[in-house]
Amino acid sequence: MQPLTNRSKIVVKKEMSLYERIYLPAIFSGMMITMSHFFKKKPTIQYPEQTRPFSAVYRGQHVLKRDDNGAERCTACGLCAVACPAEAITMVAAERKRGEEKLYREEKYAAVYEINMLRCIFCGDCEDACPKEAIFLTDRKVDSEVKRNLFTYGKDILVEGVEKDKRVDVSKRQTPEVLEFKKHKEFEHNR
Amino acid sequence: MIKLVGLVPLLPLIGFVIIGLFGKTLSKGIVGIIGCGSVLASFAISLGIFFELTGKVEKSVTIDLFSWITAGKLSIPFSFLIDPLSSLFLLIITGVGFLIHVYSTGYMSHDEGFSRFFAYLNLFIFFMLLLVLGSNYLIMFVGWEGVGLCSYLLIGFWFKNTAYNNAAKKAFIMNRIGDLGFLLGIILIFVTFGSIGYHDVFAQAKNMATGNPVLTAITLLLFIGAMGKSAQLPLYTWLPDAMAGPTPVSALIHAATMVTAGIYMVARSNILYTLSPIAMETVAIIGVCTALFAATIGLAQNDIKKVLAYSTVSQLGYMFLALGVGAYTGAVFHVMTHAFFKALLFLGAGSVIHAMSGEQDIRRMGGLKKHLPITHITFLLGTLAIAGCPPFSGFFSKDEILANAFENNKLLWFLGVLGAAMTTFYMFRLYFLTFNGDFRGTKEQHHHLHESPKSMTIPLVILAILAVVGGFVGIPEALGGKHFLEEFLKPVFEDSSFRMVHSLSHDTEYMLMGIAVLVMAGSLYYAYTVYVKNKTLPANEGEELTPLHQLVYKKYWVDELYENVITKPLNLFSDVLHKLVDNQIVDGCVNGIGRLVTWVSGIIRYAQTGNIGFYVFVMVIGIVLILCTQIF
Amino acid sequence: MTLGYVIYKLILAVIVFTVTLLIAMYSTYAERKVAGFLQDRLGPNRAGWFGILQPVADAVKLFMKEEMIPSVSNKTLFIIAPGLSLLTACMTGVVIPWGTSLTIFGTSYSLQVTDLNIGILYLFGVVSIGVYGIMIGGWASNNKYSLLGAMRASSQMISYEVAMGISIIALIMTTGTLSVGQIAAQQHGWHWNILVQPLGCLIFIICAFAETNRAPFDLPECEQELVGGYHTEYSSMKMGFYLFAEYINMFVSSAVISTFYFGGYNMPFIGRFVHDGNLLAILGVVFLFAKIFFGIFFFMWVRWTIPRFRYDQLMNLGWKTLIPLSILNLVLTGAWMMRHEIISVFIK
Amino acid sequence: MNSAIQVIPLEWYLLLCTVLFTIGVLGVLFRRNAIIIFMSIELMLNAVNLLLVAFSSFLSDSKGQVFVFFIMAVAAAEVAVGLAILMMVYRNTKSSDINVLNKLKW
Amino acid sequence: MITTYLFYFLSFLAIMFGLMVVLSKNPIHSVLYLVLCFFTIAGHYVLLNAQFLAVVHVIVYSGAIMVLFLFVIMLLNLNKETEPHKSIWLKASAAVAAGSLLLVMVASLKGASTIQSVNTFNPNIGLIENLGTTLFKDFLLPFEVSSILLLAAMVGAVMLGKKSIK
Repeated sequence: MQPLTNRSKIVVKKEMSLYERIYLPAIFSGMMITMSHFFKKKPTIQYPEQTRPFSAVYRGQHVLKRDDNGAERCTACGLCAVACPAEAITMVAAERKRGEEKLYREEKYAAVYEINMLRCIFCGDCEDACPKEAIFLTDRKVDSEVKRNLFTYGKDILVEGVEKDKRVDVSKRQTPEVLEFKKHKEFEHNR
Repeated sequence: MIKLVGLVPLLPLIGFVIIGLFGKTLSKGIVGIIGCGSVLASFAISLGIFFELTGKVEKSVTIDLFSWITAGKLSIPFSFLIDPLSSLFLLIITGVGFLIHVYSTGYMSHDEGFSRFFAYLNLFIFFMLLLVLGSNYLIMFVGWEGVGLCSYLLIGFWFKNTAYNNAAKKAFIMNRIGDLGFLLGIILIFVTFGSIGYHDVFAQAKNMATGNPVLTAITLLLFIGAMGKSAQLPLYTWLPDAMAGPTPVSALIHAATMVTAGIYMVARSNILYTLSPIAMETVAIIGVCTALFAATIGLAQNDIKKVLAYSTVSQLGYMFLALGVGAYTGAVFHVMTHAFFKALLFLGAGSVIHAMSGEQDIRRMGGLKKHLPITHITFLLGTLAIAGCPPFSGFFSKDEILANAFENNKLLWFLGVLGAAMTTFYMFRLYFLTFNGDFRGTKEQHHHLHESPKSMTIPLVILAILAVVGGFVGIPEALGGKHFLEEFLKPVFEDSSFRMVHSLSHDTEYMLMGIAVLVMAGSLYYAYTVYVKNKTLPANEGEELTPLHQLVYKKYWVDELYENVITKPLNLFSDVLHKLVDNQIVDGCVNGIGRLVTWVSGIIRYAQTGNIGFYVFVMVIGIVLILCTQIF
Repeated sequence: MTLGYVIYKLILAVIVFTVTLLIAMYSTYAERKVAGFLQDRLGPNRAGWFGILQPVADAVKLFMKEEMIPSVSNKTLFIIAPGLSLLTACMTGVVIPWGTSLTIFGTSYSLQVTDLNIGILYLFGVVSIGVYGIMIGGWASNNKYSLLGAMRASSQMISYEVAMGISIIALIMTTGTLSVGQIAAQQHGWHWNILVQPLGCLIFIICAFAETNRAPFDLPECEQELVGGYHTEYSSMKMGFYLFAEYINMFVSSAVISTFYFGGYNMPFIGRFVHDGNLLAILGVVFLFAKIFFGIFFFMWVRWTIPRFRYDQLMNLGWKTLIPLSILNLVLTGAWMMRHEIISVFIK
Repeated sequence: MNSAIQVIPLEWYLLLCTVLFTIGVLGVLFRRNAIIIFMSIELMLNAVNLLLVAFSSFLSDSKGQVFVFFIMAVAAAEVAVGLAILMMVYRNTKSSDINVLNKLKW
Repeated sequence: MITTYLFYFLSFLAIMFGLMVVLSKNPIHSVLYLVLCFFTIAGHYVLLNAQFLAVVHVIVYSGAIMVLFLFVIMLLNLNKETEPHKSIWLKASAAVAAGSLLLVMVASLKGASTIQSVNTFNPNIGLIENLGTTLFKDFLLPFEVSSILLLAAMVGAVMLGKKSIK
């Protein structure tokens, strides 16, 4: 087999020389190695006080976006549920009643939209699949809970607030390039 | 420096211990350095001792190391005696020993038993130094046995070969016969003198009458030991077989040092010998016989090392001749020069064998002059030296021996000259067949021919220089020289000096030298005619030989004689003892007692139940009863 | 034996005991801190300033935990064992000289609870019976893991005691005394025993690791194979006792090593600057504790660096390496002490 | 604190050691478990040790204590070999009962 | 006074623990009682001014020998259930034999002459210097011989303890 890197060393079982059999030099060099680590700068991050900056493409808890008027973008088409490899997403669709135009952007909307956070693998396929730019993964973390059923997030948690300050910023994930790419319907991906 | 004499044998011993214990884990380089270095250090100390001794007035120093054996009347200290004789031998042993160590690093470099070889060599040096340094016969005996052991180990160094093992065993057993005589001699010395320290023994012996039968017995017994170790007739057959060992071993042990132990011993006990003329005559006769006998065998041998081996036996015979006629200095002188040129010849032979990939038969050699220039030159120098060509070292020492022999007995002198002529002949035969003419070996051998590495040639060169100039320490007065060696050794042989009267006129000496040189030259010329001009080659195996040639070639059938006269009857006798006495009578008694016990115990055993609790119970009851009897 | 003497000894003993427990307590904190630092972490830092109250929190936790005694266990022995462990661990402190002596109102008070003339043997004896706590605890739990841990502990301790003893004998040969106080006093200035006995010191330190069952010799309690070894079945404060005993052993071992080999309360050159006896004594205590703290740190440092031995490796190290080495050390020490006699045999 | 030999007569030590020794003998006779028997023998040895030390102290002669030293060495050797033998016995018979070891007859 | 009480106390404990060794059903308990018994004997040594011997006793017996016993018993997993029992008759006869032994020995003590040499009391004989001098001067040969004994025992134990002897 071809070695992947040239750092690999082939193990040879040969008779040890006297110098090697004394072991003490080897032990001493080992001790020196650990000692050098003793004085190294520790990479530990004191978590609650300090946090690590997330990468731009960090995929955390989902959000269901509203449009600029405050109407939910999701039309309950089910593409995200189909795309989900962990089968974490379920939804029940409903027809928009009259007078609810303010609430839902299209005629159809998701009456129930649930993501099981224990199943979700945060792959981001759902946001790729979404034709309505409704679901996004954000840099928020999923909080820990003590009961399993509390991990099934419903719309109450997923949908962002109507108010300006409760909106979740997804501009990092909705870059112009992505939007441009999504316009091209000839791609298999975007159909 | 004399204070450090303890280190001289200790360093090789340390070398032996280190190499022997850790030899397998050490690299060859380190083994070589330790092996050579320890001997070199000993040599340096020996040199220091030598020079300190020359500057000293008191020529005999005894160094007590520790009390060794103390039992009843017997008290033997472990002490070393430093005098001119032992210091000279120290130099020879450590000096030649060091050179041969260096040579061995090259010669044995491809052998798997490299470290073992060096361990043995160092051990040998240790024992040899013990032999010459000891201040009493027991330490000498320890060294004597030790070198015998090392000789055995080194002859059988390639122990996978049965023939070599047999050669080793032969050497060992033959030596034991001699050692028995030696041991009896020591015991007799102790019984006679009540001590075995040289100092006490010689001081007491000095006052004894010449021809004292006890002294004769002692000296003859000691000489049996010397015969075994120094390969004299009739115990010489082991030495040619000892050539089975690696060549450096042959050079060191079986030419330069160990075999001269007998000479050392006789020279050391010179007073005893001087006082027993019968023993002196025996020594002289056996010496000259050995010299002639071995020389005749040497004429017809085809193995390069065998020729040198018989030459060694022959030269040892010369030394004994010298001892026998009272020329102790001459003997020691010849020991020294012989150590140089014979070591040189052996090492040269080793170099040749090395080049010939193990071939030892001179019929397969020839024309090596071109391929091995250094070996060739040094070998030639060694040959000239042993032949007694002036002014090489052999000339002086041999001349001194012959002159002394002439003085003592004309017949001995004549036989000696005859031996010298034969020496010249067979040595040049060896030289011509090896280095002159055309190459007679196989093609692969021819292709493989090369000069040996530096580590082998440098010792050769040094030894060659010594073989050339070594004789100058003993230039006789007749040639206007001052016999340094004699001056130096005088204190040792002082008490025997009444036997060594130099009555020879200078003219006689000139005549003797002239005869020796003439004989040498004639012999050389004859060898030249036969082997260079006529290009005669020794007969191959299976070819018809003249009866005389056959006799000599087969070494007079001495080995076969020993086999038939001694070994076979002995085996028969042991067989009879085993079958009759041991099996029937001794075993019968022993087995009878056993049967009786079996029968009786068969009855008694029913008292045994096997229940440990019961035994303990009975034991406690027994204790109670015993205590009761104590109280009441 | 006056009453004042008794009170002074009592106070000293109590102080030693308290300090021992305090240090053992904070050793747990230090262990976690050191482990954290060696692994590029920070260690506990929430309870109090820099997590300084963490041991207290741990103690409270251990006390509040539910106490469990297995129904198949041997209850008496099960309860006695951890106490025995703690007891033997605490007993060693009495012979260690914590400093020279303080002179208060003209009376000299030694800072050593008792200077036995056979102090080293006392130490050794206490260490050798320390194994009972573990063995009894492991056996009484009636659990195969516990039993295995106990067996491992006992054979390990017996094995390493031999090498330890022989290395100490070499030390005794050079110092010529069995009193710990005298050994400490002999090492004034630069005469530290490690300079005389480097190999012996190394062997002693290795054996000390084995005797305290610390990594890399923590086979009796290795979590992976034996789920805690001899204290598998223990919970609550009995478990705490075992842990405490281990840390006390570590502290005492460091103290012994410092006293035997690293000069004890001595510090070179300090005599030049300070001449007041009492100040010197107090400084001595400070130095000794500095050495001890370094020792404890060293224990932790090793623990978080070197992986655990396999059991056969442990036995091989003990029997085939350390014991021959310690005998070699002994012989060399003897040869060095007799060097003049030996040399004079060969060189006159 | 006085030394014991200043206040306790030697007879008490003799008696104590006799009793301890007898307890050891009793153990050997009483039990069938080889290891317990072995331990009883150790107890007897220690009774003798104690007596030797008592004599040594009472006679002010350190030879007695040196003897105890030797007894300890012998006991250590004995335990090493003895326990090894017991292990072998157990391995072969699966029992530490001495009554199983009755092969040594006839 | 305190010494006398200590003597009585230690003697009582020694005899009690000794009896417990013999009488307790569980081998592990026997071992532990024997350890305690040895501690009381060490206490006696201290009372007799033989501190060095006391410590050595603790090291050798409690620290090494009894640990070995404990080790072996744990290794063989001996406990109350596997303990072999003797019949009541054998026990009775054993008790009688041991009792008679005690009786005879005490009787023999009665006849022995008493030693009166308290005035030569020397508190230093138990010190290590003193013992060492005696050991290495008067008993050097036995000391060396005992080292051979220990070596032989070691070799023997290793040979016996091997898994299989071929």
